[in-house]
Amino acid sequence: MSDVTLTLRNLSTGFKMGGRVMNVVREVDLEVRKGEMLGLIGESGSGKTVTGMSILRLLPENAVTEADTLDFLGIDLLKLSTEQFREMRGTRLAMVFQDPVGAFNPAKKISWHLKQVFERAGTKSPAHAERAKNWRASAIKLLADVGIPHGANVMRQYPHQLSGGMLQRTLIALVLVFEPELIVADEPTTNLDNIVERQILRLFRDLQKRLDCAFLYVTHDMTIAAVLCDRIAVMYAGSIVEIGPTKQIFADPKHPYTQGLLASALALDTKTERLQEIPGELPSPGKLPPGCLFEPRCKFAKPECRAKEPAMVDVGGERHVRCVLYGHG
Amino acid sequence: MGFLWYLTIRIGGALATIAAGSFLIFLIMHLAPGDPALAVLGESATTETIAAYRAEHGLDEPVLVQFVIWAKMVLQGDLGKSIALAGKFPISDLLVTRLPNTIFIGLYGLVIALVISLIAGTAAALRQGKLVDTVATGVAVLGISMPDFWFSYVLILFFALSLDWFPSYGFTPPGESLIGAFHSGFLPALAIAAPMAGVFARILRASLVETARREYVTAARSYGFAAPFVFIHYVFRNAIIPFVTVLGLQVRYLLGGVVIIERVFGIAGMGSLIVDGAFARDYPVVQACALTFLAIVLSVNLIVDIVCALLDPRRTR
Amino acid sequence: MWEESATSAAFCMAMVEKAAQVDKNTPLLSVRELLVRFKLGDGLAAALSRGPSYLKAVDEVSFDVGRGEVLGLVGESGSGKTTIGKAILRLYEPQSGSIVVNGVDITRMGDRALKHYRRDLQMVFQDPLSSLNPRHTVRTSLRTPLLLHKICPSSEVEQRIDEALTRAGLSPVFKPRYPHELSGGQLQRVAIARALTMSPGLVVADEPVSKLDVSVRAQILNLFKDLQAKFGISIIFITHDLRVARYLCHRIGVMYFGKLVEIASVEELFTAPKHPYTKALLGTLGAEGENLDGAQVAGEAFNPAADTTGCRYYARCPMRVDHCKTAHPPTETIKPGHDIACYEWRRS
Amino acid sequence: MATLATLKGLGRELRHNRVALGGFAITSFVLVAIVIGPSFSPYDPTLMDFTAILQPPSWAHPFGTNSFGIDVLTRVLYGARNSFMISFAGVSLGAIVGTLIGMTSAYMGKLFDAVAMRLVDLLFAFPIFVLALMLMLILGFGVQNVIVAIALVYIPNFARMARNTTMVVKSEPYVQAAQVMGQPRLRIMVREILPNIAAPLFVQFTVGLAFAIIIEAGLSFIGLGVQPPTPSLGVMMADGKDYFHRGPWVLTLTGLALMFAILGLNLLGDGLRDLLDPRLRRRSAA
Repeated sequence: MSDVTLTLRNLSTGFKMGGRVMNVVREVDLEVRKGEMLGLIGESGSGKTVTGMSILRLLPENAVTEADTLDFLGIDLLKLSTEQFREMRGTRLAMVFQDPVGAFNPAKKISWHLKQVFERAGTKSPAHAERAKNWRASAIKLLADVGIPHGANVMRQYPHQLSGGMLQRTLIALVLVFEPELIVADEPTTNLDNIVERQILRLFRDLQKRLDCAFLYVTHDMTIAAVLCDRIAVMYAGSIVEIGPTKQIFADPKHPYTQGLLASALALDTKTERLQEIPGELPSPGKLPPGCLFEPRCKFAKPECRAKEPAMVDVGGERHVRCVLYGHG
Repeated sequence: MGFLWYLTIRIGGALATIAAGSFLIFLIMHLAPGDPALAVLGESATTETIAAYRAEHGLDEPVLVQFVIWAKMVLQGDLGKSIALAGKFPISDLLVTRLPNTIFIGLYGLVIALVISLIAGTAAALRQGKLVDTVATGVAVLGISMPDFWFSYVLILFFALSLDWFPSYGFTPPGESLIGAFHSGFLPALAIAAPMAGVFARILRASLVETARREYVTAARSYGFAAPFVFIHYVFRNAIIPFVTVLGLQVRYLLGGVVIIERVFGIAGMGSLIVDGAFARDYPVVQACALTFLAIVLSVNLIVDIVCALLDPRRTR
Repeated sequence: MWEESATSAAFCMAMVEKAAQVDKNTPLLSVRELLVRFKLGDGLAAALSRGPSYLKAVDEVSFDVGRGEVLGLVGESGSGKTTIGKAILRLYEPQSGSIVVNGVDITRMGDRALKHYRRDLQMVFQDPLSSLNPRHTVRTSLRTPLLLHKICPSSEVEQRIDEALTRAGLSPVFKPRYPHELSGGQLQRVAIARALTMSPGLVVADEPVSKLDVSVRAQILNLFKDLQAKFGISIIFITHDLRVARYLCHRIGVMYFGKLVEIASVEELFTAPKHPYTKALLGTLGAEGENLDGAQVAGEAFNPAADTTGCRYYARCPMRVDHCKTAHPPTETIKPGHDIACYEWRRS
Repeated sequence: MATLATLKGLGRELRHNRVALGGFAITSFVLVAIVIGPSFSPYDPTLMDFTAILQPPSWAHPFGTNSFGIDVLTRVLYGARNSFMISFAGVSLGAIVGTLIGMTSAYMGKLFDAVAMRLVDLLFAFPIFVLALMLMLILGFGVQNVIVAIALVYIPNFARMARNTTMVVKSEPYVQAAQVMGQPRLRIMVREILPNIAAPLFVQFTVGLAFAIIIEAGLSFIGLGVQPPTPSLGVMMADGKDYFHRGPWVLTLTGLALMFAILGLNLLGDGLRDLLDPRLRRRSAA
């Protein structure tokens, strides 16, 4: 498995609230491989964003992240000092944010943002230094690469003068200055309109192919995962409940939650008479049910589901499910 | 282009406000009890002389006409003559000697408050929840809880009466000796600065903490920029915009403090002039001083607006 | 005596018949050339700046909603779909045009007269948490309309509240709760229950599921479908998601920057769309990979603050010709029930 | 009922917020002291005792005596009561008038809004003591006029805050829902909007009260406010400054007591601001 870029084992993240830690991500195991797009699917509050931010150590100070393994291309990320980790950020690990408008310094022009990143790059290698010297030309070329033909004009603008789609392209350009080996994208198209969303999705796919990097794509939208991702991991209330290749999961979802999500998402793609519902509501992180977290909403629930949270079961074909219907691991 | 528009509009707005404000001042003074003619001519005036004076100064005209007459005079630099306080001395001459002292003390206090608040506010925000934060915010609350005139006496008690480092009374105008002005003005400036520094530091801290939570700060960290770079160019750069805005709103409190402090330390400034004028019922003096104070507040607000516009491209572009 | 009452009875009969006639022939809601505009910026700055000082959020839009019909309004954010919905409920004052409900023009009606028609027009909002007063319990929120419109004697109020909640799929145990104690799905059910207590003829639903968790959306969509079938209410369903519109609606209107560019029955719109924008939107549907490579819509969107003439879709349109730059195309009926605003639709 | 539940919730959260708790404790202590304190004092606040002139603080006279031999602490308690009542009346008047103007302005919009807000801007452009001073010239010096002056200082504050919050709340869906329901305007203002803008106004009231006490003291200190022999903290400090060199405790200790009361109100205001801030609330609830 030498092509694995990032390995997470038993990652838990919580927030300190008045003396105690409230976990929002629990026992997450993940691998993101070189050249693949892994979709991390979940609803709001499922812990998908926190998982992504934990990997890059971008959470606020009251966050507590613990893991058995956090390995990035043989580097133990847990052992790195704050300063060593900062050196990795941007250069080898990068992030694309949900709200492109909010991700830019509102007081500075686009050119300033690009210049800063190029200047930081300039200190890394002679090739980068060369680019940093001609940063303006390099920036225009980079902007053209992400689908902004008139880069020189865009660079003269302030962030609030550009559209969301344009800003998201620019944000991607900033990430590309270093050609990172792992990119985490957190719902990067949620704030965009349908048509622009498609353009940006296509841009992501083309980029990922060109860079041949590992890509973790966080989203709540099953249909986006379907068009974009090679594999998907489904999160529910802080845990991963199912993981496997996209095509197989869409053809044959195993976990009752995945089944429900897919049923309502895919049913809308054709004219249907009635949508299949998942009854009930998401549990709040303060009051998690005992045993399997999905049990209160599950139509296959059995008494044993309440006893303890089921372990991940290997069901073959690179697929894993956290459900007693498929054995006990 | 956008910026010039912004500037034109703001200056126009300030001029409109000062016009409306001067009318308000004029109206208030008009409503005040007592006959200005009687006040000028004294108790011995005859009915004829009073009538002649009223006719000459248009006092029998409607308020609006009187206001226009006064406004025309003010625009020509003639603020009228003092009636009780300084004989029939022109008020504009009084202002020329008084205004620099007030501006000096006000700016002196402002600079002290800014220095203290920038250091304390930044330190508190950077060490949020730590000891530095607790101490800084605690002292800041104490600062805003004390009357500045009382604090002046505490300062006098320690630094003038006990230690004898600074004079307890009197002020050397900056025109006479700049060093003397800085020395004799230190205690009054510090007294004005203390509550202001408290207010400023709290605002700066809140603004920094709020800005640090923004997504662009997280984004900046994700590019791997060093922490000091992120703090200066992302957090501080954006946090000072609301800070400066609120700073502008504080001028009216700051000048209120100056009025009393000037009396405590016996500084011949605008504050003591307006208070003395009020006691002497010297309406033209009070009127002129109020107008000057209004002009000062509006100019400061204008400067603050311009600074904000320069700091925040979203306002003008 | 009995003669008199007989005549009045006959009169009443006539009135009822007449009313019934009105019912059959006129649509429940008829919107004509509705124009809603907002000031850009405020005060002096806006007055002095160049460019238009108003934003036409809804620009001369006309459509009807029949009895028991569900009309979907689909468009991107900023297309004016929510503004239309709120203007129909008189939450925004229209600049011109008319809104006719049951044959009565309510466009300029005063508050007092309007109160009678309010019952008939209700709304379900996008954000369920802020659509309920945070200081009121569920009971208070539901009791207010019952008492305000004297819908039932005060002795029956509690029973009516229970019924309303049950109808919306919620247990009456929620009555003493405050909004922040409920989940998004539960809150949206309370909001629906509140709208239904007034037995409205028309409900405007403004993106009622977009703020809900994905796994809860299906519940609320089904609730709308069931209630509509049961009570025969007309609904204007505002959404950015064409698939959701297809699930619930009979007809769909597509909006682009304040203009209604195409309106047709669901089947017609999905099988034979004519407007290039509708086609582009439909092109974004589907879960299969190939459509990412499909037709890409080039160009930046219409800029309402700068562009004032020409077709709103000009900048992005693959079929544009010079003629399109002159003025936004007028609406023409290309088939009964299928209207479109495009000069070049025949080419598609 | 709603308010009762809110108050209960507030009481619960008060216990977790040390700042608010401290402010609450100090303010309660001050209130109790000025209400029942004077009746426990063995001294008379006006009776002069020329055998005990300008005595420094001692067990018999914790704050010393003034130039007439009157116990300073007793006078502080009486004076603080006056100062507090004057400030309370002034801020209340300012809050009521300001809130009315602000809410009406936000709800009516158009011309009323434009005119009212320009007037508010104008009032905002005057340094507060200049405003108060000009007012004193028309109305004359005295207690009522200090109240009016304080109210005039606070009307623009409350008007602006009430207008801004009403503007925000007015476009909230729940207010639109009330409109769609057909609730009359006045009822919407009172039932739907007012309860939701009350919290920030209340915080402003608490902090405003603190600063109003300073305004009262300042005006009385320079002789424009409460006139002696009526005791008020400002009057006492003005008195104390005349023989500051001989008996500095009169002015300093009176001011210290004043500062203590203001500190309590400021802390209470800060704490309440945190408690009532919906953003902070939600975070602590999640």
